[in-house]
Amino acid sequence: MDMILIPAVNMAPILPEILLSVLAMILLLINVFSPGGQKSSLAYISFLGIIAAGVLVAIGWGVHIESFSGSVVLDNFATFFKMTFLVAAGLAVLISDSYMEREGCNQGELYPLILFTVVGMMLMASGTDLMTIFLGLEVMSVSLYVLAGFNRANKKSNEAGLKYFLLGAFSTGFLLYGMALIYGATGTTRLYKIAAIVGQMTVPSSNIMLVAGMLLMMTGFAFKIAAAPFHMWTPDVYEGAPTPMTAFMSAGPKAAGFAALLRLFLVALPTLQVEWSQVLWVLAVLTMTVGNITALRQDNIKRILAYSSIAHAGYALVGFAAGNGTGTAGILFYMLSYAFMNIGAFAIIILVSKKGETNGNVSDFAGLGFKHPLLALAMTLFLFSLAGVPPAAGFIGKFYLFSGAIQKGYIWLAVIGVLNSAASVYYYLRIMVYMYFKESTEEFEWVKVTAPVALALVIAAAGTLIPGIVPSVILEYAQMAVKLM
Amino acid sequence: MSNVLSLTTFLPILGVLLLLFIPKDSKGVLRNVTFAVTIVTFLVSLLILTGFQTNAEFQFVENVPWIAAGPFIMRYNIGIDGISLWLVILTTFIMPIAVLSTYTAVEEKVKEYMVCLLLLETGMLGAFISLDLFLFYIFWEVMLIPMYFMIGIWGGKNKIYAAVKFFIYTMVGSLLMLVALIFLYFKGMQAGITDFGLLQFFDLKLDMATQIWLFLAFAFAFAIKVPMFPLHTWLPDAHTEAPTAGSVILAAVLLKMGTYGYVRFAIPLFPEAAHKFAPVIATLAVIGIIYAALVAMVQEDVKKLVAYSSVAHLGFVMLGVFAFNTEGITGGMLQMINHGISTGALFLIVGFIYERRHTRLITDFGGLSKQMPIFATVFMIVTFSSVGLPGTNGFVGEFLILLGAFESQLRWWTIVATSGVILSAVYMLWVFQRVMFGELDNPKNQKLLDLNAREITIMVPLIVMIFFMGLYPKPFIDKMDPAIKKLVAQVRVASVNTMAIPCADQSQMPAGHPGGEMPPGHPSVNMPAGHPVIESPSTQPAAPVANPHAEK
Amino acid sequence: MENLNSYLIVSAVLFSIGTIGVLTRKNAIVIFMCIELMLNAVNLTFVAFSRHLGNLDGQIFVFFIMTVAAAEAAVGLALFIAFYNNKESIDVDDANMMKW
Amino acid sequence: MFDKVWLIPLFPLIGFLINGLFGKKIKNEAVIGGIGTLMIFLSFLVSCGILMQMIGLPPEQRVFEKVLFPWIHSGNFKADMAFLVDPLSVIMIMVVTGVGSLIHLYSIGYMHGEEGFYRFFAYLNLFCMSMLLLVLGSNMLVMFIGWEGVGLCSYLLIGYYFHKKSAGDAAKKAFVMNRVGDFGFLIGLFTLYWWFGSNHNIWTVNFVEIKAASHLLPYGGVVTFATLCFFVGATGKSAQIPLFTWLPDAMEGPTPVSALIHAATMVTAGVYMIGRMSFVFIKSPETMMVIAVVGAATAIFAATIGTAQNDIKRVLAYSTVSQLGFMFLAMGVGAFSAGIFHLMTHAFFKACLFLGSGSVIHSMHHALHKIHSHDDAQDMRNMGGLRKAMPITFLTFLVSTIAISGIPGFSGFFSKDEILWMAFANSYHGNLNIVLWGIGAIAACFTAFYMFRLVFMTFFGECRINPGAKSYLHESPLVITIPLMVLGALAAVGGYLGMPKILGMLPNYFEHWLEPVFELANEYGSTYAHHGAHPSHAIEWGLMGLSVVIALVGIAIAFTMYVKNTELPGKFVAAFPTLHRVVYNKWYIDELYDYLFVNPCKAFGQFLWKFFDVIIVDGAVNGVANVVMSFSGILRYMQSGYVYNYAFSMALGVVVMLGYYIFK
Repeated sequence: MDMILIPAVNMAPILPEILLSVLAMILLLINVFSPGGQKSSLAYISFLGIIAAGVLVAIGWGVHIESFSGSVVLDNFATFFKMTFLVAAGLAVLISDSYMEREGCNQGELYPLILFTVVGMMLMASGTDLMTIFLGLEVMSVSLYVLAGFNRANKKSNEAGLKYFLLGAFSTGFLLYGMALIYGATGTTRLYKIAAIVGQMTVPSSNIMLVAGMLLMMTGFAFKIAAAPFHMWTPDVYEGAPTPMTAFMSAGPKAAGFAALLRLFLVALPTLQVEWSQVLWVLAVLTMTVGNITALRQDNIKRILAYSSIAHAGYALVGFAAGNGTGTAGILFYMLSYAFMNIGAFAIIILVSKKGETNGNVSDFAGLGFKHPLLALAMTLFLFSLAGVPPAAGFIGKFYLFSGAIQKGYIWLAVIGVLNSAASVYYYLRIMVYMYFKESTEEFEWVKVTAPVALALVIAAAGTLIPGIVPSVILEYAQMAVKLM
Repeated sequence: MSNVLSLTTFLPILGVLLLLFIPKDSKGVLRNVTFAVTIVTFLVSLLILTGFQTNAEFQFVENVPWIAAGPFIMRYNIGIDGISLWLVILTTFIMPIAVLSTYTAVEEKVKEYMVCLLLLETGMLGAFISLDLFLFYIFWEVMLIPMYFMIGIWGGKNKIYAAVKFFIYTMVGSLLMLVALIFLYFKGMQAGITDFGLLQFFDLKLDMATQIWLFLAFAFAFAIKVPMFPLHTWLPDAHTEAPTAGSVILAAVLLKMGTYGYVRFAIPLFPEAAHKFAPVIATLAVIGIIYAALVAMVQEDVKKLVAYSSVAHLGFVMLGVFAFNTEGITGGMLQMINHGISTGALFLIVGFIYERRHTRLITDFGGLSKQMPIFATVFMIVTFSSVGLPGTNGFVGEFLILLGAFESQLRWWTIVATSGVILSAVYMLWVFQRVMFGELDNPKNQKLLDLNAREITIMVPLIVMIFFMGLYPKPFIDKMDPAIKKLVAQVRVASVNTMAIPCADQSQMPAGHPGGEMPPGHPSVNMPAGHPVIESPSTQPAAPVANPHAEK
Repeated sequence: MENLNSYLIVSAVLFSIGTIGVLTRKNAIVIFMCIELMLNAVNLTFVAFSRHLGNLDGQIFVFFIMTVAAAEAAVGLALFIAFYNNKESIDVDDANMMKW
Repeated sequence: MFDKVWLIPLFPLIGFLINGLFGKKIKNEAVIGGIGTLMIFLSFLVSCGILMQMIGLPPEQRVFEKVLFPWIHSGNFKADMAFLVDPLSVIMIMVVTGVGSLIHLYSIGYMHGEEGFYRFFAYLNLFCMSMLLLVLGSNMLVMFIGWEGVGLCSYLLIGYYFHKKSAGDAAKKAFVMNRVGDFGFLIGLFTLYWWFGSNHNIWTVNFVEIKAASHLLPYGGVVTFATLCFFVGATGKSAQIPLFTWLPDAMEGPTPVSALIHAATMVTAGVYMIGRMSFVFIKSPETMMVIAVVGAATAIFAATIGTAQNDIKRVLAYSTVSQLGFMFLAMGVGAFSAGIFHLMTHAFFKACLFLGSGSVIHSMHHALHKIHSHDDAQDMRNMGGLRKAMPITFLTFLVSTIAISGIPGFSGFFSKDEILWMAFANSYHGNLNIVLWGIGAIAACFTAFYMFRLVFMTFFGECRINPGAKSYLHESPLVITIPLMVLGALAAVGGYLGMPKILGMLPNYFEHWLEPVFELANEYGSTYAHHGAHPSHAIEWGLMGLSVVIALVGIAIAFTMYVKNTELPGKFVAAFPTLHRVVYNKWYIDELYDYLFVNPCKAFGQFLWKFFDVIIVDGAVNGVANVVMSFSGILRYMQSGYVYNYAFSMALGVVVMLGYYIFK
């Protein structure tokens, strides 16, 4: 009698994912069966869950386990990114509660959705098969669509959800088509195998199906990381989505997109590096420039940060285009510090804005500097870090990204990058101009810093400043993560 | 006291921590504490001065690992030599004065102001002592932040424009420098250099094309900071809007970053390229001298006038530095210090009358000498120091610069630059006359009070330094001399390298080459054509040129 | 081999039609249907390749795609409803509050 | 004694510091004036000591260098704070401290009751110190301290009445014009330094060392360039064409200042400098000629202007310019010691003249003030017949006038005649000699004319002062008249120190004294001098007689026009209105300079600022920002808000990417 062979599956690599999924489902149940009101407890539970997952992830540092027949891997690269996602999610959870309370949309589903997103992102980071990567991507995306439109009563939120969904699904189509072509060209969906097969091709770059597949996949991920010209959704969705979710979206999924794309290109398609480097070179320039230049004329602060987030994707792409150790380590470092600084900045935006997301213009920050000096100081730190001014983490990140490009010989790319960076200073400074240099028209009496938000801010500030002064604490890990991949 | 440098640099940061515990409203305490901190910093920095050995080596070196990740190794590598020594002392010397000047000038947000001042001090000191290129860059950028806030928060009417312009302008330059810095590192890595330590890069042999690009990137960043024509327009704006202490520090120390950058980094790192571009830079410097003087002459706002005069003065510094000989660079270094003292003093003076009258328009004044004799005296001394009257500090620097530049290939530039001496007298005396002389006819000016004790206290050290450096600059020159000699030697080796090639190829220098030209009426046989007229070093035997006229 | 090519061409045409539909249609649901069309074109490609290559990976992929498409549809329709509730329209021209 | 030379500038410095720092508190005029005068007098005593010692030494030992402390040492360059004592500097310190002491003393009376009395004395002391540094400096740098220092003091003292706009303007003008000269000085210095250094590895600015190495210098060429530059410096300081216009304006300062700075000492610095570096100047025949020509031209040019001025001090100012021209003429013809000699005698009589005019003005001012008249106390048209009221002033003034006019027996005669003779007889300029002599002689005639015009208008004839004030006119106090008398006496007899050989009564002490200084220069000069027939004694006698006649003619014309036939000047003006207007307005040189330099400079400055700096340079900077910003505006509107547009952008991106790789 034939036995049905169930392959031995090592669940260890996806323990954090399992933990979070289970927790998410439990939370959903709690939410259903708990009386209305006390939603804050859900936030605390999910925060604890995230910490627990973080511990699990941390334990996995240094191990290299493949599982699910080689479609999932646990390595330092995945671990580093998973940590990044958890940081983003943790901070997002901390700043969500009071915001949702204020906006009156404190549905308990929020936290499970965040957790599912994280699960999806983690799968993207550790997936070594096109299928797992796709699944991770979709788990993340579907949850994000909901999160973007989470504030059902808010028209902007609706619109954000709608746009994100339509365009996201559209981009998925390209991604899948690309995967299909790769599959057709190589006959497999395992990244290692793809690499092996492509490596045997005499001139892989002349294989149109392969190149087209690569480009279409890149399109799909470029959408996620908001690279021009696939970035158009970003400002609208970031503006419309509930602010904590915007913060989360700008940090987590972007990192996840980079994680998947890095693994895809560096593991499966290193032989096509010349091709994808060229494309990324152009994309990087476009993305940085479009993001920064457009941001100059924005007034809505969320929109400014949305464009800024596009620009930051561009900086990361500079490192990616270089494709060397320095550049990719730079991406890892940058994504983590970006999570700290950007979510930190959004946290302050949440505090300063009023119900219904009014008060979201730059001018509404006028005089904050002397009414709430600590908040303003934190904001200043985040903004300087975003602008890439030392001694903040953002500077070190950019330093490594641009160094990668220079090491690779892309001097002009680096030059365009730094010029962009200089232009970007303008709109970051503009916010500071309002905070410090303009007289306040408001007393900011509605600004209340609850304990979770304060915690989030402290973590974010520490995460922005400390790696700026002693970058080794993170950089060393980023280096290892890239090396062992 | 091996870590006295670090102590000096980070004492102000400790001061900031101290300030955080002082309530916002006790302004007096805030001021006094800040003053005390800066004084202590100054005193500690005197330990550096006394412990400094007069030689060309870097001293008080601290070198500990800092960042090591990927291809990069950055170290906390600091130390000073005769060149940076005086700039460090200048910084610690100016700071208490700047703090003291704010006692009545700044009434709002005192705590923040003091924090900015102290942070600025750390930033500036850090930049002067860094021997690690990366560390230098960090401090270089960090300085911008407090200055930005000082202009933006406590500035005048157009403060936002000025502050943002200041920040972005400087940032553009320094970011390009960053690219060059990284590129240089990778070049160095190929040659076996292991970290960002500056000194190893001096031995790096780079090909000309690379040098040129890197030099241009560095030079651009520093030229903005200096500021050199035509990259100077941020300066008048920044100065006019900045509060007095800000202007003082900006003029006295921050601008020195640019010139210091040339001396410490751009020139010794890329000596051949520096030689190649010396005529260009000298041209810009000379244009700056004349141009800024002419523009200063017609200014209506005293502060703007002083700002433009800074451009002119720093043009002199640049000219001296690019003479590439001991006299020129010594003059340049002295002039940096002199400019710090004199122009700092000028900004203080402008601050004094601005505090009293809340205007800086020249036409609003006139005849103040009658009402404010002490002020008049002080103003006059500083004016003449700025004009470069012999006996004051300004002269020594300017003279050595011009002398050095005249000896070098920049002879014609020097002659034009020297005419700046006339123009500086024109605009400084003209403004002095319009402010201090004439009828005291504006009723608002008739009740002005003369300088009070605090203000006199502020000015006295500056005036003492004006005369001390003017009459006995020896200690200053002696301490910096070995370091400068070393620099000159570095550069000279390079110049021989660059010059050797064209000389071998073409026995004749093209006509019109500045190196080969003589003043009018001078027989051109004095020097063999093509001989680099940098100066015939004293170590060589006297130039074996027989002068046909001598025997006549 | 012609077999494969014709499948591929059909799927490419289908994909293009879907894409053009997304670009030209205004009704969100129609747009979503066009996207579904694109996904199905991909499915066709996968199956064709799978068949051609003689391994099952492609077909498994198709199952996942269909599942995900269903999930997307669920979420998408929910979002459409929320949008409709506020705007009384499902026309993407009305989703134009945020721009510039 | 020689090594105590540093005391000489130190005393005035102490006086300056005491009066400058504490003068305001001391308040007592006698104390302030006393300190000031005492300090310079102490310097005078030291100078006398040095002189005595030097007289006792053989000529070759009369050079001594005192290094006080190292000043600027950098690279090859070395300049110490060091003083040089030699016959030339001793003469200068004697003049400066001697005349200086008298003028200090005089100032106590003259400045009595002035606001800022202490300030005046402080400045005066500072001036003396600077001047002494100038003449004592053993290298060009120390000389340059003094050089600019006297410029500074001149600035301060001209601007003493700072509330008057004209005073401020004049002060600034003086300083700036001096600076133009300093520019030349510096370039000259650089050139010499560089030339010696790069060609012979001699890096020096020290006069003694340069002198020792001066044989290496070529004739002409680089030396011409350097010396012309130095000469530009001299024209600035000594108010020669073209940089002379500041000196008449400098009369805005108090009269003692005019006497000390703008007659006796500072303005002669240029002459001194040429003398000090005679061994360099002589190496350039071209420069020597330029100096001679400029000197002669200035002498005549300023003299013409002097004939038409009505302000008593302005006449004297132009006279000074003219006399300085004589000195330069002397230097230019290689008669260095004659130039220095004239410098000394001129210091005596011109100081006396200025102080005398000050005495007159003082008295006039006092008288007019009593009746609250606003008449100009310096305008000679308001004076006349003052000799009765002010006999001592008149007498000393007359003696000095005779001296300057070149009447035999008085000091000016000896020195001026020597210059004219040397202009005629020198062997450097060939046929130009006669022209130089002719111009000099005519200038001398003008000198006699306008000086006696001044005397006649002031002291003779009708008293034209406001009748009410007449009774208040009186002789000045002793403190004023004593210096007048001393200077008057010196003006009368000072010339016997340097009596021309031809007169044979006394040896030419002066020339002997300076011989070691100018020996070398004369030696260099002889290498290219034209050794033609030396003019005979008969010619010398003849020319001497001629110059006396010329002087007498000038006096006679003045007597005719201003004493005998007082309507003549009016007729003359009516006959030549244009000439008079042009001369009266100083040949419109100031206006010309305004038109050529000052206004274009200001306009250019305005242009550079308002147009070039703001619109072009800053405009470019802001333009970049604006372009980026407008680009931002365009990009912004691409974000239309429509989903299908966004999708289109994505599709387009895909198509472009695919298209590039498929069809490349």
